[in-house]
Amino acid sequence: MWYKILYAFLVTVGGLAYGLLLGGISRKITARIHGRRGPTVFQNFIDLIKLLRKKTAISHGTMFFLAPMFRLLGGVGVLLLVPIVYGSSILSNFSFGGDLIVVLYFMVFGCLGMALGAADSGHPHSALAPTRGLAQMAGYELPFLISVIGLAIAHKTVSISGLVAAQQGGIFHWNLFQYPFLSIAGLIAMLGMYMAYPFSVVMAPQEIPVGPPTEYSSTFLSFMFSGRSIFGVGKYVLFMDLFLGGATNLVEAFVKTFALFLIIVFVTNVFPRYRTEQAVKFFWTYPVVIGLIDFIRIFIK
Amino acid sequence: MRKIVAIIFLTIVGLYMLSLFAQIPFGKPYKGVSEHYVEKGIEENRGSNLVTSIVVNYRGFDTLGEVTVLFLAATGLSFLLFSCKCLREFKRIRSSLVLRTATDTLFPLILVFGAYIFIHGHLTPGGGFQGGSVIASGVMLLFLAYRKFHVNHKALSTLESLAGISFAGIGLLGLLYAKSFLANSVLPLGQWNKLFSAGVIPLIYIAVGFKVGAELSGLIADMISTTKED
Amino acid sequence: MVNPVVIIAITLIAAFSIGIFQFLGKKFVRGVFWLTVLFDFAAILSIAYGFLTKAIKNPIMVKIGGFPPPIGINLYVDQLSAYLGVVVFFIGAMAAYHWLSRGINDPEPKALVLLLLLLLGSTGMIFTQDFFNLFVFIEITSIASYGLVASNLDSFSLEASFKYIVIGSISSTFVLLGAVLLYKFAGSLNMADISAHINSSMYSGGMLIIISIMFLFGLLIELEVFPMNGWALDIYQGANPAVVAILAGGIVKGFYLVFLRSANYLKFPHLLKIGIIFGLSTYIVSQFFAWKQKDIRRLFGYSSVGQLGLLILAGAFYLNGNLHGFAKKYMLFAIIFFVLNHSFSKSTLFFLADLFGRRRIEEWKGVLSKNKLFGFLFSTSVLSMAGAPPFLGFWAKLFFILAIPKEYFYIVALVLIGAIAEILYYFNLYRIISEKEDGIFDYKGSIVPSLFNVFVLLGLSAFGAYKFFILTGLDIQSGKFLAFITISSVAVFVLGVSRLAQWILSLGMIGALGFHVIKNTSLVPAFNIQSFFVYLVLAGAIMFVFATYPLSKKYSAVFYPLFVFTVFSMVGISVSSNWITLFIFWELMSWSSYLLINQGGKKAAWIYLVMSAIGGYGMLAGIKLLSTGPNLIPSFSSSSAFAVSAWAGILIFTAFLVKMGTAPLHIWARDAYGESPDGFTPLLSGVLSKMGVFGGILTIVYLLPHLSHSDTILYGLAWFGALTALFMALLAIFQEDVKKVLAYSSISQVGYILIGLALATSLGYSAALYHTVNHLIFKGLLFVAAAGIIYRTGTSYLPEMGGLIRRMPFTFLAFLMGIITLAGIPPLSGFAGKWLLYSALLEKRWMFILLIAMFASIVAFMYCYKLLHTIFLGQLRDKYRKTKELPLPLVIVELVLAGLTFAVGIKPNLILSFSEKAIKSLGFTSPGYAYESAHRIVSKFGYWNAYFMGVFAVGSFIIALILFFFAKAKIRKVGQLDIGYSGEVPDSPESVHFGYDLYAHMRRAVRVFIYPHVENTYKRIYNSLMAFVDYTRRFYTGDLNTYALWVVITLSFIFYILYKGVF
Amino acid sequence: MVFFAASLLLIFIGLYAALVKRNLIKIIIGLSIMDTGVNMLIISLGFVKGRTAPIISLKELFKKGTWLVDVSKVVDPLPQALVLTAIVIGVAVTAMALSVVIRMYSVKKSIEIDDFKELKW
Repeated sequence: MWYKILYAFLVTVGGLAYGLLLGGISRKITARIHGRRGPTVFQNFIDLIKLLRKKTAISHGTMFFLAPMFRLLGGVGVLLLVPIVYGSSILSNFSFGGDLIVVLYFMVFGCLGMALGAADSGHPHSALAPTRGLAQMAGYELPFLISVIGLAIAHKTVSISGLVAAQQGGIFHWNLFQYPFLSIAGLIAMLGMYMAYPFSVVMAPQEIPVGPPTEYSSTFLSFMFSGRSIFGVGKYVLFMDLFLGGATNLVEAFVKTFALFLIIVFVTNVFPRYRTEQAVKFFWTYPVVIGLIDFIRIFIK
Repeated sequence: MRKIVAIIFLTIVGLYMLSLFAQIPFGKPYKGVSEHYVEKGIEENRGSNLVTSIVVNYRGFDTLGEVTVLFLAATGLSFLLFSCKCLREFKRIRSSLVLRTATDTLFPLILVFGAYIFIHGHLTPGGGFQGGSVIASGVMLLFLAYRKFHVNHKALSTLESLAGISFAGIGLLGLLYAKSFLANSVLPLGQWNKLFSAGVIPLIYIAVGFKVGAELSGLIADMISTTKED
Repeated sequence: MVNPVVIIAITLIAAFSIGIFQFLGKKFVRGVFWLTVLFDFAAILSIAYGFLTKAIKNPIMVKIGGFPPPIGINLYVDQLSAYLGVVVFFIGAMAAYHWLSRGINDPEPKALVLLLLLLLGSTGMIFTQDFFNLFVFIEITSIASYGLVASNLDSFSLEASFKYIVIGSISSTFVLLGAVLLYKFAGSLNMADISAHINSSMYSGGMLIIISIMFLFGLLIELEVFPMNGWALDIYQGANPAVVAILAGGIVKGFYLVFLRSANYLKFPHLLKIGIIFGLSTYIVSQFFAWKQKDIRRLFGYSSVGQLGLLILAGAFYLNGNLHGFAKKYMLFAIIFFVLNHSFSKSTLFFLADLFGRRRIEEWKGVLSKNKLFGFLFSTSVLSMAGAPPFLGFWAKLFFILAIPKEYFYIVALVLIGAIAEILYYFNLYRIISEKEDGIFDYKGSIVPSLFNVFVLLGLSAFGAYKFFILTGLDIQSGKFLAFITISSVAVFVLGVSRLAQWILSLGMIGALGFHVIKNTSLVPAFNIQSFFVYLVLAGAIMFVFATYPLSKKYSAVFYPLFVFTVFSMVGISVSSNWITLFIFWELMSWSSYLLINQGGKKAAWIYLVMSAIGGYGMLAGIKLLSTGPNLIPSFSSSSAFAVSAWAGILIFTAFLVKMGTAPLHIWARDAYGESPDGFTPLLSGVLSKMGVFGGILTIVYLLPHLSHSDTILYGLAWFGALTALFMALLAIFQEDVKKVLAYSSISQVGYILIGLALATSLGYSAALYHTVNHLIFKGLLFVAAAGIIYRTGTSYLPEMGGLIRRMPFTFLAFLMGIITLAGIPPLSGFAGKWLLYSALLEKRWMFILLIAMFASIVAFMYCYKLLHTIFLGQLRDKYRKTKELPLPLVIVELVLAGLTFAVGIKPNLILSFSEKAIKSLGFTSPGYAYESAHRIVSKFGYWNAYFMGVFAVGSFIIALILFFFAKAKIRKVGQLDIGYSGEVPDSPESVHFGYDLYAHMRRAVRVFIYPHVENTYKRIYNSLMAFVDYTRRFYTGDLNTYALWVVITLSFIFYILYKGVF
Repeated sequence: MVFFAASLLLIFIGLYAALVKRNLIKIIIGLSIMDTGVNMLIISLGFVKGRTAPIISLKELFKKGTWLVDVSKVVDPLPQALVLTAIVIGVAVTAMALSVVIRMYSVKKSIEIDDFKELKW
């Protein structure tokens, strides 16, 4: 058991590094598309270290103080509850702790913590962002749930490892090809989940200076920052397990998650931003209709 | 419109009732309890007037109720009109000499006639109600003839009460003596076709006569003038 | 025993003698009057007592004039007429006392004579056995009433009196004609003799039927049946209420008895038809016409007329409805109880209406709070009139419904609809009366008669309950429990001299019952589904009652008694063994909780009551459908012995759906939760709505398998549950009142429970039961916290709050845990319920319902965040800077509950071990999931390790915290307004607090879904019904000619339907 | 039969007045007419052709040697007794009605129904 904790720690650190790297890559690609040089891909590492080294932190209250922990905990939890490599007892991490339903609900844990902490600062914008985020969540969760439930019923399991196992045996056993419409719905939902353009109204960097983190600085911010990175990686892994057949080794896992990452980066750089209700309406129409095609197919089977 | 609807529905109801009466034979002999009343009426009551036997004895309870109804009407009337100023507006005009003279002559006769009717209620046609009404008509004549005439309400009321109490009291005596309310066994039945016969029937009718006379006079008096008495 | 004729003779002599006594002074007259009334009352009472104790076995027969019956007149006093005589004289005496205390207009002796003769007439009417004598007594009664009705001598009473005279004359003409023609037909006037002459084959001849119709029609007019009762309503409205009290409370009942007796003697074969047509139409029409009444007396009048219609219906069934055995007995008691209930409560209501003197209902506003005694009398009478348990009216209605043969189910349905209409207008009135208003309350006259009446009514109610449990042979345990409930809540009221004493008493009583339940296995034999709910109720109740003390200062003295009553009746529901006891306790719960809610929002309480009535009477109708044959009371297990229509299940389920707040029956919930007293809301949400769950389980387990279409019903229920869960969550987002948010959240959560029930698998039940307990924990917590916050801040309006975390840290901690549980986020207890439910849904492949349920829980996050943010986070307002942490009892309850969520979250067995036993008692072998290891729960689809999740979450939280300190950050606390807001520092908390309409953007996306369609539909239905009623009640034009015309039209109608000889 | 029809006609004339007339006094008159009709009807129900009044003043009406009266010679006395009661009751009702009308007149100075339609709906 104890060695699992050790591995879990390593996975967390690895996940953090990978997450920070992906963030850097994203910034670089965006800059290049804009025709800028952009920061180095290691900029996020630099930022993190810089923040960690700052000595004085400002607190607005208990919740403000606890929020970064919640955030980090949420990120780490999701990463660790999702099996990264199929069949590996080590890299399946703590996925024995719960099935997909557990993961889905645990994902909210970190967001809730962050939202509360931000709101405790008394800054109106920091409450505005969570409300937008929650509204958008209600938007993207519908197609996402359609695909999750569809897959669960189709494969008769909600265990993530079970879902991965069901996709083994060649590329065409991937859910992406077995249930393409469910997968498309799920992937569109993923765009929303990452709050990237066109669904970036939650963070809305222009109007409300980067949302909840506005009031945070130094160590607090570093925790939130790392939590967010780990969380991102965890979600990539989850989507990989759900739609891309999981991974049998670490390299495959890197490749597949990077592919998902690329999708998001490119979509982000192409589209303008939706308003909240537009985003919600979008999620409730196109991906839902697409997802329902497979959903009904499974339902009547 | 209302008239037409009324006529239509009255016709419908009327047709149904006509269809009923078409089935009832007219003028044909009767059966049932009346046979008993007719056949045994004299034997059981010794009163020549069978109607009186029924009214006072066989169905004396009805009559008690009837007296009550009249009493009720008188009470109700004086209750409703007690403080009514509405009637005082009407002035009684002075009557003619003819009327006054005739009244003077007739009033005692009317009184006597009324008394005769209720005293002989068990022998001849008529009875307490009829006699009482006749007496009341005499009182009405007085009202018509004399502008300032008015009755003594206290006396009337006392008379009325005493008469009523004696009726019910005779009934209770029956309960006491014959174990049956209003039973005709307090006094001996006596001889048929005699004044002092038929047990308590004449007594009851006398009481009824007084009561009806007093009540109807009171009614007339109430209607004509409702001035307080003091 | 006194010879009945003596009563009549003495009364007559007294009446006559008043003519003399009036000259001696009023005192003498009054003395004579009271002596006579007392004598009569004592005499009739002695006869009635003789009948009651079986000292007199046969009806008393009194010959008058010494002649045997067909020759002479005779009196015939049986049990019923003796009892009725007692009632008539009692009400008469009370009314006389009342009138004297108000002052009778001169000449008083005459009025007393009229009163005496009125009583005499009605006594004679019910005693006599001779048709013509009956006519005489009817006339005595009528003429006395003519005079008394006019006694106010104003235009109203004179008009009423004249109408009465004209219609009464027509009526008595028909009675007279009928009597004489009966003599012509049968040669006798004696009822028994005529009856001996008649057999039902004579009715084909045409003669007898027309005669009987004429006679009975005359009586029907006096019975105020529908198309020809305008005069009666005018009397109720216009006449002196003291007189009306006698008329409605006594005299009309005499006419009723006479009508039934005559019809019985005449062997009238069409009584049932007449009874159904006229009784039912009178009942329904008057219950609906009463809705639009502005005059309180006329409203009572409509109610009286309606009750009379019900009585006619009951009487017709009793005599002519082919009832046998139990049913006949039940119907007899229904009639007796209806009569008693109506006499005592309606006369009280008229007395009170007279005492206060105001006619228009608006002028009655606030009466209840201004004079407590007056309010108590009024409430008791109204409750009994509307058929609230445990008052007499309830038992009457129950007997009536049970006795009606099943093939007349439409009558049951219509009567229950009428009863709902009755509740609707009575409690609309009650709503106005119980509203708070300042001002002086004064009344003229004595309240003693009303007090006497209500006292008798209460005694009779106890008798009614006793009789009901004895006669129906239901488990006496329940009857005793009912008595226990009543006594204990009265004890709380009487012994509780202060709120503190009441609080301690309530705690003690609930605790004692809990102790009793645990120690004594007679109430709860083995741990099963029933004991599950008993423990649930008691545990919840003791916690919530504990929390109420700080809040109780502003509550009225009936708060704790009603609280105890509600709690105990829920225990009663849980231990009931058959559908009828379940219904009885269900109604007890509904009514007592209505009264509690009425302490807060009046209109909300009214809607709650009406919806409860719809549910409750729906359940009764369903139970009626279940009962067949001689076994009139279906027990839970016996309901499996036969197949019944699906409607039985659906109707019974309605009651539970209403309490669960399932859409579209949810419209009461928002305001009832939101405006009920804060101390009661936790119970309402945490426990009371769970009674619907209990009933639902019973129905689904015991009843549904035997119904046709049971699968469809279950699937439909699941859909209702899912849609409720979703739409209520959506609606909750946009509420701006803390309790209303929680209200919508509650019914949304109960929607999940309903889905669990509808699954009807063991896993589904596990989910439902787990969530039932869990919802009690967290919603109780949230409502208790909300109550405390409202207590401290004085507002329940969310945008007014904010930043309270600084003042109430413990509450915030508890509230946060409650919210996390509500949102279903691991590691707290909320997640287990979600996981179980989703697993169960997956197992059953109900994909769409699963989708909606999961999606609803996502939507729920929005209001969860909203609650936390607007109450505790953001900017603290200046006015709350000195606000303290909640009072200690509240904090204790919060923290206990918060601790529970954590404990259960890590170790769900704490609840699951109970629910497993309960599920096994329902006949399932396994709870639907398995333990793979000590903490790892496995279903067919997935797995989940609560203990690990808990340890993991807490452990990594601690690690993160350590890491954080390891980073050696130096933390500096800054001021509340010290934020980087658009480059400026704001100067007031209000200007930067984001608390109003948090989800304006979301509203734009879901506008169509949150539009109050359902509520508006209800409103539209109600309004259009109102408009319809308002238009149709113009039927009573007030025109005497029209009234008389309707009499003739009705007669021709009766002729037409009963006799085909002419047309 | 004619008696029946005539009395019925009287009853219905009286009823018609109650249904149609707008004057209170006329309605009372109608009620009185109705009463009269009923009374006539009752009396005619008791009539038997060719018999004597039920007042036994002659010895020959008795059965021989007894006090028993020969039923075949006397009309039905009961309806007459009933009518006596009915008449008095009719009078009482009329008196009551009239006094109420007097009062009504004093309140509104009118005896038209249209002025007495305050109680309605």
